[in-house]
Amino acid sequence: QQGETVKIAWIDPLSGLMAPVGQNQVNSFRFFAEKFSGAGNPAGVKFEVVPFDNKLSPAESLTQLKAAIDQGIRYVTQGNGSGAAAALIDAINKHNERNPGKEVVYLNHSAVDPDLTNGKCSYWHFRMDADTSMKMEALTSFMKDQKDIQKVFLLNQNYAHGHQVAKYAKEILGRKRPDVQFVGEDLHPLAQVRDFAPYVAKIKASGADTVITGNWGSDLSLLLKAANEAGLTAKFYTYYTGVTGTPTALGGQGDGRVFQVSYNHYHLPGQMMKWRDEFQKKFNADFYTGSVIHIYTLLGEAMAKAKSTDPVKVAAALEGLKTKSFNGEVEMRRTDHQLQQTLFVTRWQKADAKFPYSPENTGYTLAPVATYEAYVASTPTSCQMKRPG
Amino acid sequence: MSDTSDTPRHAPATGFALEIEDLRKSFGRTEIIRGARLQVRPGERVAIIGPNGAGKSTLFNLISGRLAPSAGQIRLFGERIDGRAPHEINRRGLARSFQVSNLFPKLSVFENLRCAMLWSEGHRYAFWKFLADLGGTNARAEALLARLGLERRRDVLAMNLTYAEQRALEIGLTIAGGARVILLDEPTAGMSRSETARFIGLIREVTEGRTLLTVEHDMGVVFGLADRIAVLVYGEVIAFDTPERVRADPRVQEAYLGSVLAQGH
Amino acid sequence: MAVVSLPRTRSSDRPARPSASPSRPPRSFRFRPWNLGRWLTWGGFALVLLLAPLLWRSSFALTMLSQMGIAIIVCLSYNLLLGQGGMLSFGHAVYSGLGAYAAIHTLNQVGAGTLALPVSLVPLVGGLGGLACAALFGLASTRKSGTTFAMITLGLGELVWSMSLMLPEFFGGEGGISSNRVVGAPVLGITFGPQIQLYYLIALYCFVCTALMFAFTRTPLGRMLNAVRDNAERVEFVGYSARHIRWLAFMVAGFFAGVGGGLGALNFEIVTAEVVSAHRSGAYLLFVFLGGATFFFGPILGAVLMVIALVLLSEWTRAWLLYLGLVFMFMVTSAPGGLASLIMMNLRVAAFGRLRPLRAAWIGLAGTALAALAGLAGLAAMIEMLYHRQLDAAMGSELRFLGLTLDSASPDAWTGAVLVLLTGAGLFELARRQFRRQWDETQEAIEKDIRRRETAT
Amino acid sequence: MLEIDNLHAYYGKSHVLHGVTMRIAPGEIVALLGRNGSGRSTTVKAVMGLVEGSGSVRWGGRELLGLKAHQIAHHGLGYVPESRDIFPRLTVHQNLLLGQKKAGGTPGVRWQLDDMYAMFPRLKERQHTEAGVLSGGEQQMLTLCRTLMGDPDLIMIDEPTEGLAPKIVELVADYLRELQRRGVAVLLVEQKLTIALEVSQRCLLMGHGCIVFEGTPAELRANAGVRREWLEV
Amino acid sequence: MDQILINLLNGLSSGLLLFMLSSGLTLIFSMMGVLNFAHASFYMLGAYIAFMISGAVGFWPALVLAPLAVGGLGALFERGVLRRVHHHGHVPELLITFGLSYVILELVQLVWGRSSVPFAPPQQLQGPAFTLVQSSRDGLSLVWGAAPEAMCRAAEGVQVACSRFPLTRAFMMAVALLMLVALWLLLTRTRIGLVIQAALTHPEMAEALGHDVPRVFMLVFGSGCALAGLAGVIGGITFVTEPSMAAVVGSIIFVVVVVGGIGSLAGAFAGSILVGLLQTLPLTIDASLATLLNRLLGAGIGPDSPGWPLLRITLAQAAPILPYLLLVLMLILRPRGLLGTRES
Ligand SMILES: Nc1ncnc2c1ncn2[C@@H]1O[C@H](COP(=O)(O)OP(=O)(O)OP(=O)(O)O)[C@@H](O)[C@H]1O
Ligand SMILES: Nc1ncnc2c1ncn2[C@@H]1O[C@H](COP(=O)(O)OP(=O)(O)OP(=O)(O)O)[C@@H](O)[C@H]1O
Ligand SMILES: CC(C)C[C@H](N)C(=O)O
Ligand SMILES: [Mg+2]
Ligand SMILES: [Mg+2]
Repeated sequence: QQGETVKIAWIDPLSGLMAPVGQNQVNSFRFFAEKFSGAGNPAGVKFEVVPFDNKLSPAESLTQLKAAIDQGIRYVTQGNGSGAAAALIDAINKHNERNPGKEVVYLNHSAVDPDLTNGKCSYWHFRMDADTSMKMEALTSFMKDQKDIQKVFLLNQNYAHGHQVAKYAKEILGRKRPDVQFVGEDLHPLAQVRDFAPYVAKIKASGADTVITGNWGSDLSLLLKAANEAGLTAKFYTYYTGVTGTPTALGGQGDGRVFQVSYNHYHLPGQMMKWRDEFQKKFNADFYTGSVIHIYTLLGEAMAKAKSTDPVKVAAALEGLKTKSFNGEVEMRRTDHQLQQTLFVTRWQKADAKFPYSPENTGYTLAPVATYEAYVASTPTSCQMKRPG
Repeated sequence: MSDTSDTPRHAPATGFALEIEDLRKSFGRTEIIRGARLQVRPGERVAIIGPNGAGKSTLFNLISGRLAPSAGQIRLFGERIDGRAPHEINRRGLARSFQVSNLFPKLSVFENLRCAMLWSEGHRYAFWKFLADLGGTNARAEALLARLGLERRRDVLAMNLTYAEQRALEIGLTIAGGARVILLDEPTAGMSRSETARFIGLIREVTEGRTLLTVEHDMGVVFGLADRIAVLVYGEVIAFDTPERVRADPRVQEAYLGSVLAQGH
Repeated sequence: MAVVSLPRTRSSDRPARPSASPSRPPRSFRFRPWNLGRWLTWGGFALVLLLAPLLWRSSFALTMLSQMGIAIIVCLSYNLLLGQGGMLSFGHAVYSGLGAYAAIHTLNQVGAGTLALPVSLVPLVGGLGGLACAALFGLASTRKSGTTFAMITLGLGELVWSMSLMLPEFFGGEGGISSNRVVGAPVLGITFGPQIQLYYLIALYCFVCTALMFAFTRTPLGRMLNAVRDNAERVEFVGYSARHIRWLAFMVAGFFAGVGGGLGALNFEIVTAEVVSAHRSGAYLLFVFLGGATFFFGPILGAVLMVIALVLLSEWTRAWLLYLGLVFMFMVTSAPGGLASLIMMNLRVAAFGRLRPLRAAWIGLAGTALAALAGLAGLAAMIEMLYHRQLDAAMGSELRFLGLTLDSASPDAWTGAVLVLLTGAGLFELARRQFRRQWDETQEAIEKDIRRRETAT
Repeated sequence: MLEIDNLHAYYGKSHVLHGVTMRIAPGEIVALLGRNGSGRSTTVKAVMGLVEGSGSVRWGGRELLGLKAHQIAHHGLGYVPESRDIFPRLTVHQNLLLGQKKAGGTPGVRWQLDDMYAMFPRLKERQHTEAGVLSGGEQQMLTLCRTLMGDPDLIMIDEPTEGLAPKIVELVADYLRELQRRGVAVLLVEQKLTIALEVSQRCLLMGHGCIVFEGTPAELRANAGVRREWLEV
Repeated sequence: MDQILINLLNGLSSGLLLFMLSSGLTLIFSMMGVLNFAHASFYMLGAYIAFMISGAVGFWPALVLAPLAVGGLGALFERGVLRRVHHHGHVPELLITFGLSYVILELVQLVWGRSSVPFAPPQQLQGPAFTLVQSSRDGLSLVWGAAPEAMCRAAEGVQVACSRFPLTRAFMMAVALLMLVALWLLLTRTRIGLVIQAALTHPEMAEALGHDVPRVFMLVFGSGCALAGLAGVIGGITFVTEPSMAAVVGSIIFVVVVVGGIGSLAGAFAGSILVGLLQTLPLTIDASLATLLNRLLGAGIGPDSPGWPLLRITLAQAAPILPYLLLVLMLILRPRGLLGTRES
């Protein structure tokens, strides 16, 4: 398979609400396609990324999937929106079953709904991100040692991801810190709220000292903005502080009070630093979708192992694949195809000599405050994997 | 369809075609119709005259259901119709024309007339039969077209007709449904003398055997058309009698006619 | 005057004459296909539906065609309101969308075996769903007309849309409800698994629904609907209840929209809340108008365009929304009657056998139309380069456009584009002037003809 | 002094006026007669710049053709349309205010609000009702007054007596004379021969978009032939 | 107590922002009858242009210049494009503005990028306008500006809550009120309002009476856009300046205008406040039908009782739909809106 070209269909939003994020990620994929092609991977294949705009819509994703398949593309990646992800899994299952010999593999880079590797788990789907429950495990492992956490408020977007965050927060944090009380829980419409002041007032009224939120994009930045304006001094435990737009909106405010859980951060040693800066220079944007690197690493290894680029063989090879990636030892768990990996908790604070990198040139950074090995963050799965044949 | 209330085609032979009793209508504080009463026999032609703003059009609006009276009764062949919706009243056999031509501007002349017939022909809200197959209706529409002298303009859109033609079509729409009581509001307004002459003829002809109420300021038309004349002043009928007597009535002269100057052409 | 225009409140004075709008489109002409013609038209339509998938074979093309077939039904149903009834609805997606949900839930029932229904009839369930909702919401909205009606539909649309996020039980949250259309025993080998089989199901529905809706415009109710559009008040005085008519029409439209939605559910095997979104409703309105609400077949063109624009265009270019916006502004200003009206105008010229004098002009125009295309290409090239610089500059300054490689960094590319644009535009403008003159003359002559025919005999 | 020479007018493509020529001296009342569709309203509209016309229309030596209606109005021409065109959503009072060229009106104009209300008391009674609901006749009065509020030097009135009660018709006749007394020239388009002949100094007869007869009322009365051909059936 | 106050203030301020938006729309939509779907886009444009200008010459000049620029663009658009289709009726106008909204959005993204831009309020507008100090000992007190740390620190036995009200919002409210006055003067002291209404039904007659109708329309449309632009500047610094800021306010402003009453400025004001409160206050109430029923008549409604999905929804979650519910009910029960003079 040396020198073969492996096309990967990137099906994610390039227009609409999530366009900025999509744009950043498509850049990441292209950037690392160069890095990992040829000598960059053990199989020596050439990676090529073909973007398709799904406008954040599940149905549209399926149409684009068809387009991709028509172009003979056998590898699909997607990540923004667990809804679209579920739709893709469903469609790919059907496709692979109805068109033997034309199988397609789905590499999920950011869709974190645990369902995708539990109830909805599929043999053709591989998740490189850490799902909501794993991140919550890590986050709460950190929180349980924060003695100043007494009253927690859950504010989330009113859709699957938000619901999941709230659910696991109550479940896991409740388990680890029976003493904390959940003084309030709220769900707000996705990306429609312009004015978070009322919610902030509510949080204040509840007397919460901590807020856990899975919000992203303007839903997070506006929330933090409103919180600061109203003089809310609670701490924020988030999933997506680093994502395009939020650092800018956050700016100087919230220094030391905003935390993020993720499987990567800006100050990973070695190669990553160079790539980070190169990416920054090239696109004048921050690289935060680390799972891209996972994808290329694992694909390369698997193809080498399978001595082929045929999705069926590669899928088989991917199962249970162990390798080393930027955040240490990772394993594609055989039972549910959820990548097991190290997670980090970072804090929003002034960039300094130790942690110089500052996203969107805000002068602030996300500094790592805790690291959790894969086994800590790992969560059980209910997946009954149906394997072909 | 929820329209069991169809026109009772034959009415009690005796009694009046249209009865108005102590009818009142006020807009805000101003009372426009102040206890008007009127009794029209089947088949007679009545002209209603009166100063501007006396309430003639309002009276028509009340009768035809465009407005609901504040008080009083209106009976059509003995059946109370006051306060009913226009379409219900129309189904009971009363049709009106408008002082302002009120057509279906983007439909052809023929379609205008046919639309005015569909209900009375019993087709109602049917969407299971083709218009093209409604032989009888189409024939009758064509006939009316000819009667109005519009056959040449059959497929012209109503909005492209000349004023005179629009007035003619306006009357066509009014009589198409075969109503037994017909109200015409200034049918010849804005017509040149020649046109007017033609029109009086037309109206006479098409309203043959029906009950006709018409509002007019053109004395030529009034005296040419009416069996009896009702004079409406400030919302009251101050006189209701034969043309000669009405013309002679000093009150009428004082309130309305003035000298003979403006009467003829 | 566009056939559809909300009634600016009718003034009480007498409309003495057609409002003297200097450029009145030829209203006095109506397209009456003589019967052979009608056979040809419908036969042709059926043939196109039959052969399309043989011309475009890829499965992507097939999904596009399927979506077109569906869009045609929905757009036509929308035009029953807009074009036929003058009812400007901002919430048509509600009916197609809820139809889709009705269908997908039914399909799941069938899949679960709790309900025995051939898959091919599921769209009808969607239709009934749409009908039911239309009947319900119509009670509220059709009491009014004009802008009030429009605003009510807007409100109802937003209501349903926000509800969809609140009731994941029914709407399936942002993940939607997915299903599998391959259920039950295959009827004579048809499982509807392969897209092609589904396409022909859609094509069949598309043809039948189109025929039915066309028939509708020829019935008493259909005609009275036009009357209501033109003058709701007078309708009341010829025995009809305008409101009742609007309501019935609304239900009919709702039904067909629902059928479309149901087919959509079968096609995607997933229904997400977006099917009831204001975006959808907006798209229907925009493209129906673009296709031409004045004529029955206008929405068909609109529907095809819609699928191309929303699915294909975004494939071709990142600037698709910009193009879309520009096209709308251009089309509406230059051809308020939509594509259909342009076509009909030429047909009419043909009908009056006046194409010959125009032919020269046409050729001239065609010649420079190429130039114009070049001009547009120039413009597009610049837009593309702009977007490239803005989005993918980091991937190198080169981009492929119409098979040639442009360097968005080099001034030559830009100057080149500008030159092409200018020359193209210039040439086109010249030709357009020339053509316009001849065109006007012809139209005038035709008006004369018509007037002669009217006054003759 | 209004001088119309060889005026042609079109509605879109249809050619309606075929070379109309006429003169109106200051303070003169000229009646423009003819059958329906003969082109009288069009003539007036063309002068007012409301339909495209070619030829020449001079007012006080200044060419009006090609000017916008509002410019023409500011040159001192007034127009009372046959389709009354009152502003239905505004009150009677507001309608009259819009007649004024400048907000608040200018001193020294011939007409003030009170003159109007004095002229038609009926309007005063209804001054605060929406004009849209006025009776036909009331609208007719309003539209006349509204134009007078602009204090024109030449007023073109299209069928002012239509829909008016006979008594009011006489009133209007008197006021036309009053206009003349105040030095306003009048172009009167009228159906009712009687009053046209009564008040005017000169009569113009139109047919098929051309002037077919010009003369004094007396001459027209005398000339039965012309009347029969161009007015009667 | 303090929370109630804060909530009311929040409701009012967001209502007033809505008014800034809808006042422009009232001019354009309800007086000119143009369903201007690009209105929110002009709002966004205002924010971005102000962001650009303030980068060069500072915020305060931008506050004036940006609206003027937007107004100019609006007028240009009316003159160049909208006017050509006006006589074709509402729908073509609507479609054109629809197209325009796409174009504006794309252009904005071309020029300023697809993610938010850092458009911060000027020094003078940063920080709180005042602080509400709620102390269990000495009750509620109001401190201008930020309250000193000492005050907000809870002493033993007493707990203290400090809620700040940001200056930007106070400023927003002030500007909105100014706007109201200015518009009111414009419409009552001049005949413009009359001329527009007249020209809507009889443009030709209005012209024949000596009014330059096209010019008036251009002016009105322009000022409408300028108002949107001004709202944009304020909205931009109060919230975030990003491409999606138009879509968020998109249809709600139509609700405001229609609920308030077509063609009525006062109506638009009342409507804005009403909708503003309706959008914010319910958010603070977590009661659902279920809880209500259970409270009142002890109906043991739980997850498995019929209609639970509906009954479960809390008022807070239902808040987004309330304005539209209001719209529909209003149009059915009282089509001319709160203070409207006529049905549209
Ligand atoms: N909806 C309304 N609101 C207020 N006043 C009204 C309304 N409708 C009519 N009027 C008033 O009622 C009076 C009578 O109007 P109507 O049209 O009946 O008069 P008319 O007899 O027809 O006069 P004309 O002969 O001039 O047509 C007028 O003064 C008019 O202003
Ligand atoms: N808006 C229009 N579009 C096309 N043709 C028109 C229009 N208005 C009038 N016409 C035609 O122009 C000719 C002259 O019309 P005009 O109104 O000037 O006649 P008129 O003498 O005023 O008759 P009337 O007594 O009906 O007012 C008529 O044949 C009429 O059909
Ligand atoms: C678009 C709407 C404001 C139109 C309004 N209903 C009117 O009739 O003028
Ligand atoms: Mg009347
Ligand atoms: Mg005339």
